[in-house]
Amino acid sequence: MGHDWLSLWSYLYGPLAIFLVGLYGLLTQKNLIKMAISINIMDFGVNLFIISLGYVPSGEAPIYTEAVRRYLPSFTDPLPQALVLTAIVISVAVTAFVLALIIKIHGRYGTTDLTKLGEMEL
Amino acid sequence: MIMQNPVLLIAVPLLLAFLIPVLSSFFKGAVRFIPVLAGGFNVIAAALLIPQASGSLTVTEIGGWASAYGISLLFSSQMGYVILAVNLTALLAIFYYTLNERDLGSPLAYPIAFTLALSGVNGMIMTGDLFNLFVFMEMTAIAGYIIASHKEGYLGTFRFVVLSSVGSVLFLMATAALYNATGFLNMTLAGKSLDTLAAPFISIISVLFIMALSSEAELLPLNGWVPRVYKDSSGTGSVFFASVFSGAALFAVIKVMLMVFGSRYAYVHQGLLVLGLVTLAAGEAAAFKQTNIKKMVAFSSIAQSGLIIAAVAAAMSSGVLHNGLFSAALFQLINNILAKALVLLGIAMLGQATLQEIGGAGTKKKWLGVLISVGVLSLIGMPGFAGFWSKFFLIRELVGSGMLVFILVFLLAALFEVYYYLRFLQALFLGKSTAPVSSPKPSWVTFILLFVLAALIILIGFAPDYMIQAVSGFNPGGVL
Amino acid sequence: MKKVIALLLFLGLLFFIGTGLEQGLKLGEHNTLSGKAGEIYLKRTVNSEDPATTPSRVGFGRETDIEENAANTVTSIVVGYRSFDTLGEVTVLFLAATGVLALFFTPGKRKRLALAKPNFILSVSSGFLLPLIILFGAYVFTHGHLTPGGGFQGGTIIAAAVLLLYMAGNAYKAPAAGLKILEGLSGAGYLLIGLAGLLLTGFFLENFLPQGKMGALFSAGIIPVVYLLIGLKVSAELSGIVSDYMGEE
Amino acid sequence: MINPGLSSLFIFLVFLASLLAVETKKVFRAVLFMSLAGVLTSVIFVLWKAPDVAMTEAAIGAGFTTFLFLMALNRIKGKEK
Repeated sequence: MGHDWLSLWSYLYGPLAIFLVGLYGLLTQKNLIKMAISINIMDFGVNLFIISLGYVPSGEAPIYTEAVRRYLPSFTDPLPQALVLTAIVISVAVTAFVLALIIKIHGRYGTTDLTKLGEMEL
Repeated sequence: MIMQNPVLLIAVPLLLAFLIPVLSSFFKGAVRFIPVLAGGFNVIAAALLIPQASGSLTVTEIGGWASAYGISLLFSSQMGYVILAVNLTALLAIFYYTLNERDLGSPLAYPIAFTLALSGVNGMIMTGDLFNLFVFMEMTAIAGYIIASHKEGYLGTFRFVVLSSVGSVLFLMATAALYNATGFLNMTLAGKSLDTLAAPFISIISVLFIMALSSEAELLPLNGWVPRVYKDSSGTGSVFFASVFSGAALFAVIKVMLMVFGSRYAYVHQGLLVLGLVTLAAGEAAAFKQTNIKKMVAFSSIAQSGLIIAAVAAAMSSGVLHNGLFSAALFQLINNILAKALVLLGIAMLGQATLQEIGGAGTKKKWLGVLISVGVLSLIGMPGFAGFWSKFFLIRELVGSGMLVFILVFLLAALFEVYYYLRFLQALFLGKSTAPVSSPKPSWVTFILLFVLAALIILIGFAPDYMIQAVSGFNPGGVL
Repeated sequence: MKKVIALLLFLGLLFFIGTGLEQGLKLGEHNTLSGKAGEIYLKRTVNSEDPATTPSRVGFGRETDIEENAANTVTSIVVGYRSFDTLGEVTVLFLAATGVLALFFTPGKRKRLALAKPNFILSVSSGFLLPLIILFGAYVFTHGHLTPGGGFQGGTIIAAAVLLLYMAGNAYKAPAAGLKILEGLSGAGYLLIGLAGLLLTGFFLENFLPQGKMGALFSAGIIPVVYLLIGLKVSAELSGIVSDYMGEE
Repeated sequence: MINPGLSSLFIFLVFLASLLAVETKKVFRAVLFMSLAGVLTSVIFVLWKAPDVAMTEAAIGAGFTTFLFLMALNRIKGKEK
């Protein structure tokens, strides 16, 4: 399949790169809050990836209105959008929990640095 | 008629969980019994569903939408037994919590987490839709986070959250890519449309799926959270991780591999086989060195997950589903669920953490020592107990299909396992304690819980043919 | 040196996953809806004999008896075709709110975190901003089946109103116990609707109310009702999380 | 027809913002960069004709998440004083 590099970047490699930035952050960062940030960035990348997989160039948003009264083959795919909607809500749920956890860790050990937490040998 | 719908196994615990905050403002004490109610309902409902089911999968549509595009639940008699085992151990663990672990922080958190964990694991086992599996995976995971963090095991929980989040993101990626390439989220239909796709694509998708599920199934790449969380969680919590969550997640892995990849892509299953064997070897080797009992059981649990997955992968890697090997793996899964629950509940009742501290506790609490020994002997495969038969069937089928490397790793791992579990039994009965014994005296009702599990293990040990008959003849085709 | 290795690993993984996926994916101009579940949902022909070839009967403002009559197709998927996922999603949020509550749990009454100095403009303007925000949130979740938006977005907007109250003055404290009860009741309501479907038609979460005309406020059967419940639930949950984060330990 | 250059530019900006969020030393700045990445992501969702998702991402993914992070930072800073 022939693709120019610009659309390959925006539909596949760009979202993947954002996901990998998050993964890289998760592996290299020592601060717990920055690890939570990295998880969120991974989510951004994957959400972009999923929406790009449902995107049809020159497509319409999948909502019937006064202007678009009947089914057109040029709608964008609504299913990935529904999936991402669910994924975003789940990711905010996890974020709320993990940040509360970090606050508790800080309250107990007085630090959010992973190396220091490791040195304490808990 | 309505009782025959498997969706009730998910819906009733959900309803009860939502009612917990409402109830708690009227009757504070009643809240603790809601999980018992949910678990009891599930066990009865699962037991009623099994006689109706056969080896072929039946489809229950949700919302009345045709199962090709809507969400559907799958059910077969084999799944029924796994569900029964999982829900039964969950119910016994919840009973244990109700009796012995009353005052752990917020009064709402544990009941809600247990009740929703029940819906989550049943959903994970039964759902036939990939994205729905993701949702139930997350539900189980977050229930797991609450259970893991409850006794202030914050760091272990943090590790668990991070690894599970990576897993869930990978799962989403794989699901979306599979949908884009095939047009379906239904596992069977997506699997049927795979044939036209290039091999690199299929391998990447399969790697993503396996990695994604590996966090909760306690398989290798993402299982770093396991020992820490086991060590820090309460007795009930550790049973939930070892038996309930890992049992359901292992079945979910099996289901995805079977329904999506079938037995057509030998390279996918061979990869899974290697992963399973490596997990088995690494888990046993790590368990060998542990002196903390719960950590030892945690690594042993990892190793068992590896063994089960390796056996399933071996059953699928030859091009057709090897029925004997597959049912032996399911048998092993059920045995592992029951025996791990018994051992962990027993350890929780002993109340000591390390092999030194435990010394001789089995001679002081004779009944408890005997009950724990039943679980341990079943785990190491002592003849006469349930665990012996599943391992025996496994070895017989492996020899029959000539998988030498597998047999070698399996036997070596079994040797390790026998060694460290016997060391544990030795400490339990013959050792001398260095720490003063100060564990609470459990009520006789608690003994009944352990006794039920031990009786099941011994019963299965007497009638292994019944059990292997019950889980054999799985027919993944015939859906749609 | 460490950075170089990380960079190489990064590029290697990007190349590895990217080229592997590229061989199977249909991207950009090559992406079509034909044959995909998304197309069937858009055509609303899931329960037809042959979903892929049956022509669509959708007509905005006209047709009444097609299978899922929400004008916003994403909504008809989220609370119609794949409502079971959404039930799970709502449960996940409920669990997370419970988890946050459990982590910040302290026996007895909790005080709230005092802010340094409440903004004067904020505390004055919150009086008339508040009803507007709540009205807007309610609009978003009651019109979720017609326009972009729905229970999750509307619920978040209402939670933003609670946050505004917290910011506006140090006296405000959200009624945490009441929020938890509202959460439970709206969740139970969603489930009872699902169980009602099971009793009436034999399918859990079946859309058993009349569909109405596409584009009308009262259309799409149970979808607006469910989205209303989700809106209440999400607003209660997120407000609960806000009040937990604002609570003093 | 949307110019593919526009969405690829925005994706590059999200990439840049996430890289900065991961690499920057100060946690507070990292939160702001993450929030920026979230807002830009929701712009891309608008470009890709997914208004529902864009709204959710803006309200929940960028808005509410940022609030959670700032509150967490606030509480941790408050303890350290």
